Amino acid sequence: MPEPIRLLDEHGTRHASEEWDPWIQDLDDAALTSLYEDMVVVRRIDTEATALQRQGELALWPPLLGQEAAQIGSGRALRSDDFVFSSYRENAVAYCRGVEILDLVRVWRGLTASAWNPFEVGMAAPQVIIGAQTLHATGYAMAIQHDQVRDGVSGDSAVAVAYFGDGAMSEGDVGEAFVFASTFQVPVVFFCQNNQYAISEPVRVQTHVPLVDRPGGFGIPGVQVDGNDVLAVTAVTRQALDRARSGGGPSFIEAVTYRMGPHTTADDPTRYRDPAELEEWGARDPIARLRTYLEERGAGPELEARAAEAADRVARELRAGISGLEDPPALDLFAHVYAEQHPGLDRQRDDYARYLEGFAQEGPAL
Amino acid sequence: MPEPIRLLDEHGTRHASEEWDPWIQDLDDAALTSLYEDMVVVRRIDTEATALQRQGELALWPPLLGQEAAQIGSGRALRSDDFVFSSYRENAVAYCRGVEILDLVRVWRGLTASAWNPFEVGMAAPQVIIGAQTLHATGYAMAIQHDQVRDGVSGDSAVAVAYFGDGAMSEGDVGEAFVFASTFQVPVVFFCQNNQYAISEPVRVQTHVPLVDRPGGFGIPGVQVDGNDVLAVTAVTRQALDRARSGGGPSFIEAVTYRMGPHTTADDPTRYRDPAELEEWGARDPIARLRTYLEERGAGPELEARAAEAADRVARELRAGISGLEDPPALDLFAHVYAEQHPGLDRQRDDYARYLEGFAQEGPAL
Amino acid sequence: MTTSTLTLAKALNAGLRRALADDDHVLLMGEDIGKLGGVYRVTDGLQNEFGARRVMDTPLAESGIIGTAIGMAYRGYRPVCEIQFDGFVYPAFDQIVSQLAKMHARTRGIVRLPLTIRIPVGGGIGAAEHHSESPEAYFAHTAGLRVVSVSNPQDAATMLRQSIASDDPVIFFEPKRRYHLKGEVDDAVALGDAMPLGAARVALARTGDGPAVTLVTWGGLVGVAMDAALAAADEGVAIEVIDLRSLSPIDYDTVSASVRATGRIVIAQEGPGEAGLASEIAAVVTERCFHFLEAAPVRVTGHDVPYPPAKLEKHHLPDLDRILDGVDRVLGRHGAQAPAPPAAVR
Amino acid sequence: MTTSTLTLAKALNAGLRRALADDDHVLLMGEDIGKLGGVYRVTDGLQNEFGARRVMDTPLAESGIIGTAIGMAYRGYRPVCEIQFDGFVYPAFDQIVSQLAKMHARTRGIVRLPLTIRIPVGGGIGAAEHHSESPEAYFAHTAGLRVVSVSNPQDAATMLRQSIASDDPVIFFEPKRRYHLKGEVDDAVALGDAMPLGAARVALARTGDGPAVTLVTWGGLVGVAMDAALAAADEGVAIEVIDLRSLSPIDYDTVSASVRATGRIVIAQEGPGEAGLASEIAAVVTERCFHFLEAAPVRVTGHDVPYPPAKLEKHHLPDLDRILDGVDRVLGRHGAQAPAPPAAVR
Ligand SMILES: Cc1ncc(C[n+]2csc(CCOP(=O)(O)OP(=O)(O)O)c2C)c(N)n1
Ligand SMILES: Cc1ncc(C[n+]2csc(CCOP(=O)(O)OP(=O)(O)O)c2C)c(N)n1
Ligand SMILES: [Mg+2]
Ligand SMILES: [Mg+2]
Repeated sequence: MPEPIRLLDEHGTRHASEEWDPWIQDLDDAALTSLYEDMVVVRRIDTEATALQRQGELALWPPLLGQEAAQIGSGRALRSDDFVFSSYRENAVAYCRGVEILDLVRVWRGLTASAWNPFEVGMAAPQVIIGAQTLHATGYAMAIQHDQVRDGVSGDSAVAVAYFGDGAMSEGDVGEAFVFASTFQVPVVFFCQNNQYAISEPVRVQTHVPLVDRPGGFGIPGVQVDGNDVLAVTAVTRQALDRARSGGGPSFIEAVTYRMGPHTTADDPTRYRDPAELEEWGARDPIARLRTYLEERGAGPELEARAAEAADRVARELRAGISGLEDPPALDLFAHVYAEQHPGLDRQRDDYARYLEGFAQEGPAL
Repeated sequence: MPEPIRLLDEHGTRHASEEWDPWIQDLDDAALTSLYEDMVVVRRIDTEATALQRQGELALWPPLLGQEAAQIGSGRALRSDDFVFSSYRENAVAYCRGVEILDLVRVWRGLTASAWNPFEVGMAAPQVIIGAQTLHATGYAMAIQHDQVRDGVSGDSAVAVAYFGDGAMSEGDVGEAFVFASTFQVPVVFFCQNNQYAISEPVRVQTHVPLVDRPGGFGIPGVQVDGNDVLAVTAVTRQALDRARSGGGPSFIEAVTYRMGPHTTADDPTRYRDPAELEEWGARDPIARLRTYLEERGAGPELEARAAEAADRVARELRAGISGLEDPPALDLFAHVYAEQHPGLDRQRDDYARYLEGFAQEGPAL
Repeated sequence: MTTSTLTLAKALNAGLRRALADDDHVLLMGEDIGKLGGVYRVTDGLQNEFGARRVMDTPLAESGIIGTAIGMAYRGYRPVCEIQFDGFVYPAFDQIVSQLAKMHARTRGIVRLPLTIRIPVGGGIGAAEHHSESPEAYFAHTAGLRVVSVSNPQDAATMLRQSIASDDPVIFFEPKRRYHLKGEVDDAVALGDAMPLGAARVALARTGDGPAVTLVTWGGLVGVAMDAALAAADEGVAIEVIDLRSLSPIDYDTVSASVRATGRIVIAQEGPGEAGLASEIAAVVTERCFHFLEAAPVRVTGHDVPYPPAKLEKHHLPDLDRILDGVDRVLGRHGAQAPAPPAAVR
Repeated sequence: MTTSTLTLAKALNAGLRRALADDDHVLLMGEDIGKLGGVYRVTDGLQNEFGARRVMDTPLAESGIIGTAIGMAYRGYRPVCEIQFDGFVYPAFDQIVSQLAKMHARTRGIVRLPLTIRIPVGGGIGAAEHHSESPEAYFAHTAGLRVVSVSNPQDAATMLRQSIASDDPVIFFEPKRRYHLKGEVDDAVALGDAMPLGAARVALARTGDGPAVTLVTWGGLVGVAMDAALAAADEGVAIEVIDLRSLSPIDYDTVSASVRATGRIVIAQEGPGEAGLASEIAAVVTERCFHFLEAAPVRVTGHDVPYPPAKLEKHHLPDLDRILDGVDRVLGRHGAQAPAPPAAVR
């Protein structure tokens, strides 16, 4: 089995690659520092959100701890006109898309099923049904292709990007997404974060062979990348995006990483996970290796300080904002079910409004 | 793109193969003649059933014309304790399993949704929902594996065989079947007849690359075989069965063939198919090439005569039986919905029986 | 003039052609809808006219069709998806129920998914298994969808255009047994002037002053209901036939107005009775018209069995006699099927 | 003695353990049911006890779980499948509706598919999207399935064993909000002696001779209904609470007997009202008890909206007050919510 593509190993050592280095040659110290800061910030968001869950401010939180490089490397490679369809775990990608910090937690406070305007940030509402979003991404890419044909342009197109996990690879929808993407040769990138687990199930329950083998059978090129190496992730994502933009069709990326935390704050991974495994992967931390590398490149203590400051700022924003979040009014229940008028539901809304009023005036029934 | 495995080419020329010949070395003249007769007979069943449909005796018929080698070659490779899960088109496989001729047409006369006892012939009811049966076959293979473990035996197991078409390759269920089969390494053979069409859609609508590439990505070995070559089909099927029996897990076979007739008798293929293509494939007829080969091996006119006689016998049986087929009684509607007593449905049955009685006594209502 | 005599299938074709011509965001997706023109020829000629990009043969995967159509709608398209037969919609159930129906609410109204899903529906055509299903109730029970069922060529053309124009997802049922029904069709009706998509139509007004019954049905059974009404009229029973047209929402104003006048209602549907639309209608009508009802609403439905083989379907589907039997029952007439004695519970 | 105090979740666990021990054709399949013991720990410890072959973690694919379980049943196994949450059953809808439900009829009784599909169901737990669905009606509308919903630990253990023992496929709903409810459980009840799987239970008999109401519900709302009955009793209203237990078939003998005595019925369900089970029950009860009814059956249901975010669920789910409001309405009491004036049809 070949090793995943890796440009920065777990010790922070940079390995040159004729094939991949050209894709990241613009990444100078400033750019690397910025990626570093992003990773530190999203890790802090994770820590804070986990704490807020414990304090009862959030009902649930799905940490991405350990997957920062996979998400920041790919998320930062995107263009603003690209469109992301993700699962619930891609909070770092959402951060890259410009989603407000507070909007990252609204869903998990139970305020809404989607906190941001997908069209403003180029990212759909987080998807809970495993794998379903891969079809949406493929359809969006079909639409990009249609637009280009209609407008008589070609090349440099926007790209649809689907994020999903190792577990999702087993769902029929993901197979069908590969079929449609391949048949129509549309600009979509399938970004699979293999974090080794689907809740408690190790990836071997989903497959007998590496996940990266899967897309080839559909005629979709795939690469396996060290998902904890932000440089390699950047490189392979850029290549896939470039292929898509230039009419080269779909690509698949398996980012090999590890979910260092629980599945969600409701999960207890000690029931199914060996502490030794956790330790092993802890040594491959995506942030630590980039720090080592940057320090080798001459970064001083201000690297840490600046990142910490950015993280603090975001944490403060989150904490300051959370208590101000208001519950939605009762009649919101009915507000957005249909785009057009609906007499049946209008009646239910009116009935319920009357009920609430009566209740307020007269107290409980009977 | 490599050529499909072929031992007998369209001119009836036998090509030796170190890899595949050992799998069919037992096929002597008698065995070959028997395969020939089978193909002639099932083609005749097809012709007769198509005629019966035109005469109004059948509501519909899905011809397998052109696919005789794929179905007879694989069907005859099976053991009686194997179990087949097929689509609607595998009438020749059903014939191999020992299904009565009249039972092949009952479904298409609208008498029943399944005409034979699956456990008597080792073949499930024909499946209309495209691809659904691949999961049943995989589950059946999981059960075979469970049985073996429970009974503490290994090797020489029964095998579950799924038959499906090129179109089915796009359905999510088929992808999930590959996943389960691969994860659990169970004794199942996926036999895909690529007859070039899913109703009107050429196979390029389903895939960008050869279908045989698909299973590899799931960790399932696949071969592409000339589906019009009964020798090659026999060889690859036997190999796959052998792998399954000996604990080697699932296999995939793409039998490249052609649906010479319409999708069903209700279809008009002239709307979507080039006559030149039909002609091209007509020249690759599975029966003609085996006849040429047998004649080269010294078969005389009795080959044709005996086959024709067998075909006539079957045709007579079909024609004689069809008019005797009786419509099911009205209350059959309720008879088999549940295995156990069901007061709600019993009541409906009684109500309807009373209604029919009243109707018989008093004439129509009002 | 755009009026001509068309079959229901051709009327749908005309409606699709007009929708494709009027809005280049409209596109058609489905299995065999291109060169073949669909197994019922509803899309006949459209790929030739509008090209393979706007009339797309898709891979054989229903979840894929609906899921990718959702993605296309995200980018402004208005996909019209064909599901080849009623029984093949279930592989797409998750995308319809968990995605299509919920997306507008999920995104607080930001993402609109103006898909139309065309589904040939129902039995009575002697078809094979899975080709005669009546899944209306599954979708009516799913909040966020609109569900309609057409019964005649003019409605076919107009309601299809209205469905495509609607910013909500619409499940659009086409009764197979009526595809060949002919009628006058104006395929260019101004949508604003047409009867609203959600409105029921009184297909036959009550005449005479004998005992009166409201008969509610839709789609494939409208013709049977009309025949039943004519037969009943001969016997002095005045039946008002309501063609529901919209199954979600249901136009209860029209239904209730009729029931308040007649005091009796029979509801006929092809699908199994248990938790079906007839039960929904019976429940709501009872709520809204309780004091007007002379008798309990009577439901004449398919039995609670999987759709039977063709040779048995005549015993499964409500036909003229079973509907008339229902009318007898709601009128409390002698000879009508008596309510069964309580069955023992197992 | 096999009786002990268990939560509903532990009672299910005990029922599964007993079923696994009694019949080696029983096996468990699902996502995360092995080492983790399921997200609700219903299968806790079972993999350890019976091995990974009989308690199988499956790939993450619901259609695959049901489809392969069907194949295993073909060879004599009795799979018990766990669907992790109600909202994740839809990818398996096709296998359930087109295969599982129809196979016995398709094969004229030759192929039996004794699957049990366990589904944690309903809301009231502050969960994320797709984790609070009430899909009972979809399955009740599907002929060929049995559908049950348990409300207490003893029923959980016994009905689960009965479902597994049944030769028919059973959709087995477990109300999440009651997983932690405790009760005395005998996990070795002789199944023949137990109340039949299809029977409803009068959970609270009517007492006193004030105005009387039958209150029908199941699963997660049984507790709320009992509270409502107690509150009503204080006001002199005698409520008879029926825990339906079986949703398909429904034990209408028990329901009708109660309604004939009370003359009034309120039906409470979590799921959306349109084409839901409450409508089915209202329709059948009206048919069977029309002349006993003092008022139209009242349905107290979830609204016809996608299940809302957690902070709104208290406005969506029937609670004690909404049920009492329904009781007020069926009693025609002043102050009860008046029927709305007819809304304009769009
Ligand atoms: C269709 C469906 N089935 C089951 C679930 C329950 N579930 C939520 S997350 C999850 C595991 C997903 O694993 P993976 O795809 O690897 O993503 P990860 O959580 O590791 O990011 C499961 C089974 C679901 N959300 N949707
Ligand atoms: C789920 C489902 N979708 C659509 C159909 C309608 N349909 C029947 S046969 C067929 C084409 C099948 O093609 P293929 O798998 O290649 O098998 P073939 O008919 O060529 O043997 C289609 C689309 C169906 N039966 N089931
Ligand atoms: Mg994972
Ligand atoms: Mg084919």
